[in-house]
Amino acid sequence: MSQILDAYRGLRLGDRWDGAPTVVRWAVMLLVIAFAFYLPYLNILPFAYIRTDLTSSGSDWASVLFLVVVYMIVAVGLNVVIGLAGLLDLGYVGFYALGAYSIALFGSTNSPVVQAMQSKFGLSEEWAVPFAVCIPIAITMSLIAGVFLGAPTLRLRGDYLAIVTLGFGEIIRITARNLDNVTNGAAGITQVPVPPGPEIDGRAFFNTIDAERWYWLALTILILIIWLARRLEHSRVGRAWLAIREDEDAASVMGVAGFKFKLWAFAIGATLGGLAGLLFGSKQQYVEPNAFMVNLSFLFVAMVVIGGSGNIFGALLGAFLLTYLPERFREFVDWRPFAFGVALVLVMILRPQGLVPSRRRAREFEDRRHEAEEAAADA
Amino acid sequence: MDFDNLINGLDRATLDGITRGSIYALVALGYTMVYGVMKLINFAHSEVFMVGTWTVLGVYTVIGATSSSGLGMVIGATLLALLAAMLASAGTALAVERIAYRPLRKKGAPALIFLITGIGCSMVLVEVFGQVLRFFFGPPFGRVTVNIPAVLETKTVFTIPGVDLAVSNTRILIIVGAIVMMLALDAFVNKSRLGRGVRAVAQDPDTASLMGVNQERVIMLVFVLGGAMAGVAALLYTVQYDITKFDIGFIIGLKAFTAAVLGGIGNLRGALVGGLFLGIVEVYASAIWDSSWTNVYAFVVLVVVLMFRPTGILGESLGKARA
Amino acid sequence: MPDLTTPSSANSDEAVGLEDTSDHDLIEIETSGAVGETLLEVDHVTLRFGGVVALNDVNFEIRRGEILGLIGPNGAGKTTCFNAMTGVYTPTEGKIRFKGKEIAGTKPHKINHLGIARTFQNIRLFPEMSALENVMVGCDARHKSSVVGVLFRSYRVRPTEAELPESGIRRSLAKVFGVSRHTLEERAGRRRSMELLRFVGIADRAHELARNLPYGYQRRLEIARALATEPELICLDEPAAGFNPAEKEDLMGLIRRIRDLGHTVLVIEHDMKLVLGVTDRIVVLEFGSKIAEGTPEEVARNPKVIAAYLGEPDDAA
Amino acid sequence: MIRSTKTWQAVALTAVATLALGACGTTDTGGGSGSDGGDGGDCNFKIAAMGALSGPNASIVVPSVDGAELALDQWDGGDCTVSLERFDTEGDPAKATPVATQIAGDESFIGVIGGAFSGETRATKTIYQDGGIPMISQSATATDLTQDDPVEVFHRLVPYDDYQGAAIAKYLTDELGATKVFVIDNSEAYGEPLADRVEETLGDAMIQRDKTEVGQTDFAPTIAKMESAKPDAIMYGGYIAEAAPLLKQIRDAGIDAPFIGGDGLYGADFGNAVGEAGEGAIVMCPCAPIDESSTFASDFEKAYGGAPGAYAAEGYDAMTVFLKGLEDGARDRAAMLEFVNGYTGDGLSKSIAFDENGDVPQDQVSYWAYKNNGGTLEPEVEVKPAE
Repeated sequence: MSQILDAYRGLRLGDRWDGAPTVVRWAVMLLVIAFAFYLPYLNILPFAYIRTDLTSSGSDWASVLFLVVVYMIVAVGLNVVIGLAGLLDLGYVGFYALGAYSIALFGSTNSPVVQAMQSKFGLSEEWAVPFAVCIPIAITMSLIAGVFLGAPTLRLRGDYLAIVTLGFGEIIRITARNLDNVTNGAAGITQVPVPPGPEIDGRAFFNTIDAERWYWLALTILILIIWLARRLEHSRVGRAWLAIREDEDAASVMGVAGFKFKLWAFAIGATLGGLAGLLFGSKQQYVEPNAFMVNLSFLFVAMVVIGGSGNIFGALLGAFLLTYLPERFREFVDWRPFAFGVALVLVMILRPQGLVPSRRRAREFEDRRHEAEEAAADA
Repeated sequence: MDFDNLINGLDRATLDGITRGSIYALVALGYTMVYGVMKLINFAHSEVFMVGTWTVLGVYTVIGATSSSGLGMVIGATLLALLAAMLASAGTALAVERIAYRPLRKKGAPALIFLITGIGCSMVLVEVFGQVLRFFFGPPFGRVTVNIPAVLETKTVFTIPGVDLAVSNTRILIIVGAIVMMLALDAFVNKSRLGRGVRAVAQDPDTASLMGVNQERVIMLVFVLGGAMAGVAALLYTVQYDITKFDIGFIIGLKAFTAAVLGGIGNLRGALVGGLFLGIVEVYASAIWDSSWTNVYAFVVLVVVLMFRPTGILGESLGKARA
Repeated sequence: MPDLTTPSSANSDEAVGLEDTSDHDLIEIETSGAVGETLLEVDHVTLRFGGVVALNDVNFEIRRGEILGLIGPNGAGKTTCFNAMTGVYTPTEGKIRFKGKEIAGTKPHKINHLGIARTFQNIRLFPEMSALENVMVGCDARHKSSVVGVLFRSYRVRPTEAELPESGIRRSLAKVFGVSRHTLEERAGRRRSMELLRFVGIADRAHELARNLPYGYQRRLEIARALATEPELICLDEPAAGFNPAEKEDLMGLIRRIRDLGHTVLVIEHDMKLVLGVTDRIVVLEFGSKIAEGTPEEVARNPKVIAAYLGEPDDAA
Repeated sequence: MIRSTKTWQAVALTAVATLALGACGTTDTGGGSGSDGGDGGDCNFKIAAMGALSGPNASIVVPSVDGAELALDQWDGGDCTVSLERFDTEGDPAKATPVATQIAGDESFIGVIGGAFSGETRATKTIYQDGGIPMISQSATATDLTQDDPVEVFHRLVPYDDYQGAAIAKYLTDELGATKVFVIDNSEAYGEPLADRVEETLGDAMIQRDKTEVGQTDFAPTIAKMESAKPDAIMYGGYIAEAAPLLKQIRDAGIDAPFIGGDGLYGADFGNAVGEAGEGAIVMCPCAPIDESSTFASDFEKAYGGAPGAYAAEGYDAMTVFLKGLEDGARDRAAMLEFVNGYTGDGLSKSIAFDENGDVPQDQVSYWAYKNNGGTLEPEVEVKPAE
């Protein structure tokens, strides 16, 4: 395994990519994107072995792909918070839940909020906030939550931030579970709306059977988000985050408004988390508090770190592996969590910098390793 | 909201809170010591506690102790279970350190990586009891709740006059046990030579190693001590609640970590104060409202405390435990 | 004393060589007042830590366009005074005013935005960023693009002729839709940063990580980064520490050229030779109190100063 | 030099891998939604069982799927080949949706047994509705599944929570003669509505209500409330994991009022978890003790090495309905759905028929109180809530 990795590292793909002409880069990018869109129909050997529905008790390939992409959105968002700004957020599931609940609370006729609006304004029982309006609502709610949580806590040191954010995730879940007359409590909200679209074969365009349409929708959003995230990374904002991570005091003296940029990182992360939650809730058409347990936050952090914190593509790979592998190996039912734990420990010990670290992080890591070795030699 | 309920039962609620908090505090010690020395949240510590509870069950089963055992057997079984739980938990903690943390330390990995291996280790330990051992040995291992024989039967020992509050033998054991262990640990860290090493590393690892303190030894020591305290907590827990389960560590660990931060992480006395404070707050709030919001109370209190005292009630630093 | 206008080492040859072709318009700053007026005023400042008096009724001013030296033996309170000026400490008594506005209690990044930049005695660069990126962080302090603007290129500006792209389609597009402020700022920031690196003489290693640069380059990089924030007042904290005599000579030239760009310079140093050679005026501190103030000649003749420095003959060479 | 070696290694490895995999040929892997089955007179079908087959709640689900498998094994089949496919959801709705989409998209599935829990059923029943595939649930009891937004494909063999709540309340008042009942729930989708319904039916006979959490082990605040309320019976809506420490703490506090729980406590591991403190505890379940004359219990024990656990008989019945449908000539989902909708017949657990919402008629359902005696649940008395 490591041999293969070393061999590929020897190719210096990153540098070659940077050196390649623009035309080549565009062509490769378009090919990759086209292949991603084609994935649900993947049927060429040997690649088709990656499908999850090959065994009789497998799960729907397109649905799995959809979930993978939703978690990729989460990973890109969390990578902004953890990888770029260096803030440890263990309550990311809270934002994910907020996004899902926003669309459910405002878009479902089953939600007490919508029912209250119906009776208050004398609307018909079929009425609910239209899907298109739910999107800004969900984004705003997560954004506000991000700022609300960040404002008092971002001044705390790293490890304190971890426990406080973890608490936030729990608070969101428990509140959703206990506020029966707002969120339907533990029973959850059904009939969460789906995006509008033309009817095909007597079914809505975004229905529960044709999961590949959901996958394409999510993939389009993901590509858009990656594009935007890279804009941020290569701007004064990205530089500010890096500077804060490296030396917050020096950055501040150089005019970097540390708190402001950290809050932005938090808010951006929150928004992406909310957006992912919205997609999840809408596809699921059902939202319930138990889908947002703390463990999910840990899973999200693991995605970012395993892939290589600070690198968008690392985060994407992490999200893919941690979502896909358990689905691919469903037949090992009860052994999956155990294998997951073992893999987490092994991968991190063998490759602490992540599978695809950002080049900057890889160097940083090399330096630290030398320092550690020197320190050990001194002692 | 039912404030009358709290006010009428304040004595009882306080005692309940102290009982709950004592266990939090003992587990919190493990978090706080490791943090003090390594600036690391040991996420696998909750499972160190869980292993302890299973060890207690194992000891009772092997020597055949039940609730109808005689006094000699009860004392013997309890002491043996205590010893075994301390050993097993300390051993688990040490194993976690060896497997998940030491290789990373050698490579100088950033703190985030330790967190992930900690979470990974925690999953592995949970699954060892939930799946692996069940696969090889069958019940009682597995994902169900398991009853642990109530070897030490709960009896009212005395009643506090005036408030008419019955105090049972198990409560006395928990509270006294927790406080004695805390005092012993505090004395060890502050008075002994090894303890001085711990404090030195906590204050300044570089200087400490220049002064000839073996940092690796100190790290092993804090894992062993923290593990042993979790073992004590495990025995006290089984005495009070009589059950174990493969994932029982998670919530206790979460609360204990919260308690450690509340009191001031890295500070031994902070763990005690934080644990008791958290236990009492939870019970009081549950008396006024109900238990379905327990975690919300805990975290809201945490945020409020951190806003006014950003480093916890007693402040950080194992090194300054004397203060 | 060598002729300071003729740099002697390899480094500054290069710097001068580049200087000829460089575009000072890019890095000159606009000042908002006349040369000679008071820029920063330390008004009877006393600073106590518990029972210790770190600064005792210190009183002086920095005038626009000058190079002021702040000297004193070790422990005289130079750095404390410096920290009070940059917002790290709030004076127990007295006021510190910058352009007539009190700055005590202002957050460090706000002070930077007011127009004060500094370097650090023990170099504090962003080690994992390239030299160029380090300077760009400084440039960013003056940039206005918001997160939203960066994401959506939403703030458009009409470009000047010079800012228009050369090629056909892009040029027409830019004429119709304007150019996003972010793009312009990024482009300008990059050019300015390169120019500043050239100005301090380290442009040849612009793309190397800051941590891998040699010591002298790191010191210069810090200065470039501070200059990038377009400060009206730049404070150099022992910029010559660890330099050999030739490098000190270069530094003196650099400091003068910084002033020529329109900056006011405050130098903290205990190397008397450097301070006497480059400054217009000098303030001398000892044990937290000001013991002298005046031109280099006056200060050099001041018996109190000579007495204070007798303990350190090496520095007073 | 080193670099070029590495390049070579990478190229070689890639090439070898491609060749090795490519050599496997380019035949269709069968990936994608299978389109076999359903054609002509072929009778080659699959039936899916979906539920928590792993995880902490598996003990409530696995026996019912075993029961279904037993029914299939005992079926002679004629010219039909039917297999049962087990789909694990861990009881998590998020994990259940890809499973449901897979089942609904694969036409060779003609029926679904499940979902076992209400949450996953809520999340997947629209998927099955879109796929037109009939479902028969052995244990999903949430009221809204059939009452608030029913779908045509969904049927269940158990009565919904409202009736169970009423039955528990009736047991409390009629059998125990309780007038001061302390009601506790676990704040979850199962326990809370059940306790709500008990509260509603009890009316003044309920003295106090308290909420707890899943995962909680210290119930001191609840016990304190109980001590001051002095109830003559205690009802708990929740699962075994929390019932065990709760019971122990109730008894430790010297409260010896009868303790009663819903079918969330009905499981083979109940006695083992609660220990001595659980002696005499009552578990109410809409599951009748299996007829002594039937060979089901012995057959089940022979096949799976244990007494039939929770909902084993319902699982058996669900499978039987589908198999009867095949015997009747149903060869596609629409026909099967029609058959199930109109089915009447005697089952192991009750005599089966479905009303227009997919529920079994009330008069067919029997509630039984089981008493924990030395670690096993023994049937005590039948309770009829509707009277």
